[in-house]
Amino acid sequence: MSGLDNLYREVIMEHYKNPRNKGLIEDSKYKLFRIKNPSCGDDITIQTYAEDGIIKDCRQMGHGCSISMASASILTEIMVGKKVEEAKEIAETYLNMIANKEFNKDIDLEEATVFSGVKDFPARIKCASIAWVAFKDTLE
Amino acid sequence: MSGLDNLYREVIMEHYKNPRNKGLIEDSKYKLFRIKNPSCGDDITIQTYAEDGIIKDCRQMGHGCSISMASASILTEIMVGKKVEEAKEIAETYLNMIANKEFNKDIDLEEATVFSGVKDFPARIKCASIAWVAFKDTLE
Amino acid sequence: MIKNIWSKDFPQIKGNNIYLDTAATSLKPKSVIEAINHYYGDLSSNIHRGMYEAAVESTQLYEETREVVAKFINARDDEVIYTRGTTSSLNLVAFSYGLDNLKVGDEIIVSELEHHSSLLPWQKIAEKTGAVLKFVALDKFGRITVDAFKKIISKKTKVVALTYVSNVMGYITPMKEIIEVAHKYNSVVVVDAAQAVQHLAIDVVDLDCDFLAFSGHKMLGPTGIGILYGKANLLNDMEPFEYGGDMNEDVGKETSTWKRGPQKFEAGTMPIASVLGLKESIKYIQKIGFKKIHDYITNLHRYTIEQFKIIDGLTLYNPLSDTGIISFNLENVPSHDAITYFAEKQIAIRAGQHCAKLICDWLGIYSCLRASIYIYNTKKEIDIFISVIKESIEYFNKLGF
Amino acid sequence: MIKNIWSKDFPQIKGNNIYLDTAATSLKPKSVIEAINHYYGDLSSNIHRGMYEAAVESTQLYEETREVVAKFINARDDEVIYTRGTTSSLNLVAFSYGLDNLKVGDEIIVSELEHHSSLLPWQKIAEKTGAVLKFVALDKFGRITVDAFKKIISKKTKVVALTYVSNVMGYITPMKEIIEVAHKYNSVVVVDAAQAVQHLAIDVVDLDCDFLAFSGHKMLGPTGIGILYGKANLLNDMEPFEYGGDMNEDVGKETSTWKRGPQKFEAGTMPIASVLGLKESIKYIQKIGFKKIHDYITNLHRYTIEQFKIIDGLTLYNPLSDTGIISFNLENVPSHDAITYFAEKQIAIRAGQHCAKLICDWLGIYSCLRASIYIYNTKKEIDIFISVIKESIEYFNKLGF
Ligand SMILES: Cc1ncc(COP(=O)(O)O)c(C=O)c1O
Ligand SMILES: Cc1ncc(COP(=O)(O)O)c(C=O)c1O
Repeated sequence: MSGLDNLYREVIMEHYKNPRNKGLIEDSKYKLFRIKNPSCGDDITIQTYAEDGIIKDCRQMGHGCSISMASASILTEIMVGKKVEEAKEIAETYLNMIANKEFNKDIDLEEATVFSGVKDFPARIKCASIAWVAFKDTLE
Repeated sequence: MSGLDNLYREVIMEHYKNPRNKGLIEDSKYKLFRIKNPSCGDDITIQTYAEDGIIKDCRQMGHGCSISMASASILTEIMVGKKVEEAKEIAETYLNMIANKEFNKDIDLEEATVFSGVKDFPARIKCASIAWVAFKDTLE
Repeated sequence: MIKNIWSKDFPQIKGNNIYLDTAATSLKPKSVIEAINHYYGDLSSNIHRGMYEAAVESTQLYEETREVVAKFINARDDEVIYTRGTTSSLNLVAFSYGLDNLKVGDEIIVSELEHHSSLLPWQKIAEKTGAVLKFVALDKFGRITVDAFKKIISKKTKVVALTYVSNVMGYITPMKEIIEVAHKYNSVVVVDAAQAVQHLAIDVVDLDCDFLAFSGHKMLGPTGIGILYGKANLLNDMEPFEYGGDMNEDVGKETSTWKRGPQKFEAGTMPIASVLGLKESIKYIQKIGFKKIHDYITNLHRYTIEQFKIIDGLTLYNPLSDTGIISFNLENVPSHDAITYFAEKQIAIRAGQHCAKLICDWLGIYSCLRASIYIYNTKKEIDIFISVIKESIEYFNKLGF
Repeated sequence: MIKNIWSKDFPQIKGNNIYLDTAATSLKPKSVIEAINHYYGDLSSNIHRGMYEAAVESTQLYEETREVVAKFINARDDEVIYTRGTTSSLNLVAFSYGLDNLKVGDEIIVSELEHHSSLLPWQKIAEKTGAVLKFVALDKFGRITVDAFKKIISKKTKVVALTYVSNVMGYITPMKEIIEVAHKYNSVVVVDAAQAVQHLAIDVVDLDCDFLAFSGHKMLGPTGIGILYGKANLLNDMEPFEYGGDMNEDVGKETSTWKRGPQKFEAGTMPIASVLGLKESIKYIQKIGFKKIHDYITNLHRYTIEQFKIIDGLTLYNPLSDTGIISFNLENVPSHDAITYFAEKQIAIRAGQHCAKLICDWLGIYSCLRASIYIYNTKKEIDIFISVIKESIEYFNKLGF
């Protein structure tokens, strides 16, 4: 069952159990986007505060499976301090990687590379993408 | 092609070309029932005037294929003078015969027996029954 | 895998796969697949309007199926409507009967056990008409009871829409008694039988329901075909739900008239191949008989539950399930994490809200795992299932869940 | 029977049967039947919510089909909705878009060429909203022309619902030009492509239509599946047509929210097997290519018509047909008498009003015979067909018709 072990990496479990940047902030300078996946019950909200083209803060809130929760947590850590354009590119690359599509290997996904195992579990791609799709929407 | 010849008996063609009792009568003692078969364009109206349990007159009107027209014409000839109960029984028997169901062989269908060939053409059963079904409805 | 006398008829069962997802869709016996192949491979003809041999045979099989369905539920032929599935059947009732017969202040009784397909059409009709949705209170096990039903019904109740068997809890609703009460209040009762029709003999005359809906694909039949039963007098007064070819009697530029009976509701080309397949699925079920089906599933279900009860780290939500439906969670493991383990072990069960969010809310959970047992499952399969559950608990424990 | 390079792929063609009824429903190539068999025999699993292998494969094939359909008509994936068939697609547009966007005095343009499925939904919507149906005048051959269309369109026109190819006359409507005009008046255009999609390449971007509907079963695909294309911005603003499982985003006791895109309109279990079959039918058509299809049918059609013209005792209604559709009558022989002769000779053609009564009224006939040619028909078959027509005329003459 090496596939499963490859999915449930230690880093993922660590973020699942100790989620970063959890909890929303009531402040209109934050842009918020919420996505629900009614078939599995996942429900994730991402909040982003960007200024002068730089992401100053990123928050997350919700519930769901370990993959969706950990991917939200890791997302928020990676994105803070990035340029908006750079952040979009990273998100795009990440989403391609987990969907087993072609992706730009020159983009550094940092800790999010731990989700590379998702591509072998087509039914879990949605779990790993939901936070990142919501994040992209906060930048629109 | 003996089946076809058995369907298109001379008597049927004779009635098709010289329909009996054709044309409706404006008189409230006549009961009227109209049936349309939208898929083939058949449209038949039957009018019956019964008194004291006896059918005094029976009229028909409409357009359609030779089988439906002839069966309407023959119907009107047979039914005049019959007791209502008897007429119902004849109609029932006729409808069973053409539909290839069991039917009471003791009932005299008179000239309507020429439609016995219809049972070999399932798609034409409707053509041969439409006038007779309308007739039954005029007796309700 | 050791097969039972039925599973050999199901070509989908092969290798080490264990199928415990019948509540989502059932497997199909060979006879159903052959009927579909006969239509596509030999006939492939439209119905009702052709006179050549293939058209005549297709039409005959199509209408014979209606008789078979009618006998199956003890209805009349002219009370059986073909639809796309349970969901379409229930929408037809809501948007034809419901929209025209409900008004501000009327009440519609539903329950938190409803599948979304039995809830949402009525939620919309309530919004459109000003009628009010009322939820019958569930007992502590999550069941609909006659007592609770008597408490909620009132003179304002015009429609009762309830599930006969819950697709999450597996309970059989005491439908006959509920219908008796509902009729005293002149309310019309719509039965969602999607999970009932494969488990228990349904007699619509005895039950006296006004409408009843089910799907072919959950009862060993094809996808894309469902049934709506409706009492003839109700159907006669109802407006069509869809308009088009074959359902009309006369068409004019400004106005048109409709056929009577089920044909009024069957607009355009119907799913002919699926209709023909449905006939065989019903015949297959009838050949076995509901007593055998019920006994077999009850035994296997009891056997499974006994073992569930002694597994540590597992929450079972419906120990009293009346059918083969078992809902549970591994403790502290989100169902979508758990399900991946079972999938890797080639065990087909399902995770999520099962299109029944309100019962998840009622249970206080976001989602759960569901296994569902049918006649082609075996004791051996259950043994493997149980041991995989145990393994999985250990696996996720070790990961730190 | 001598086959052509395509007919060998169609197992329904055997013995002396001649199939000239494609306009009612087409035959199916082996690859379509195999795809359906693969689903029923190997997968038999519900989609979207399963994680085991068969469920994952079913879901993938289901969504791949959407991409294939989208490419086929040059649409985006999120503009392709699965339905039960053309009839359902057109009802969806009428009862979702039409009902919410039309009001008293608005105008809906249709034609007497419409199939009942493209006419009756709008007739009902007119009745419900107080909008008015307007009929574009047909030219002397029974065709819709841009000129006539320009005469009838007005600022009141809100919806134009027209057939792309008439199922009785076989004419191709100049749809692109009509849509251009309609858009100048801010009218939405709904195209009934049920008889077009198997005959000509459709590019919804180039055409710029707002909605477009077709059925699988008339384009070498399965029964029970149809497509509705709709522009994304229109679909986004529309209410669902049916409510139930899988089309909702969040469900509460009182209110719920819907998914975006095509999923909003796909309630409950869809006709999965038929969806999977549809993919293969499109691939089959694409492999041949529309140029070849068009040339082959045009040749065979011309060949047929040349002979029709020199037969005494036959009335041809559409010598200018743009497709393989030929409508005619034997003089003085009601079509239902004539058809029986052809059926006896194993020739599959159709008699009746073809769900298009208004064009029969326009032609001044109660009904007619229709033969329709497709790629699997051959010159040899046409020769037999022609000689049977001649025989039949003699036969009915002798009977005294
Ligand atoms: C032009 C046209 N429109 C609509 C339809 C309806 O299609 P379906 O019966 O597949 O819903 C048909 C076929 O009967 C047709 O020929
Ligand atoms: C209880 C119940 N009702 C309704 C449905 C809807 O059936 P379908 O998806 O076949 O329309 C289902 C199945 O999903 C069900 O389990």
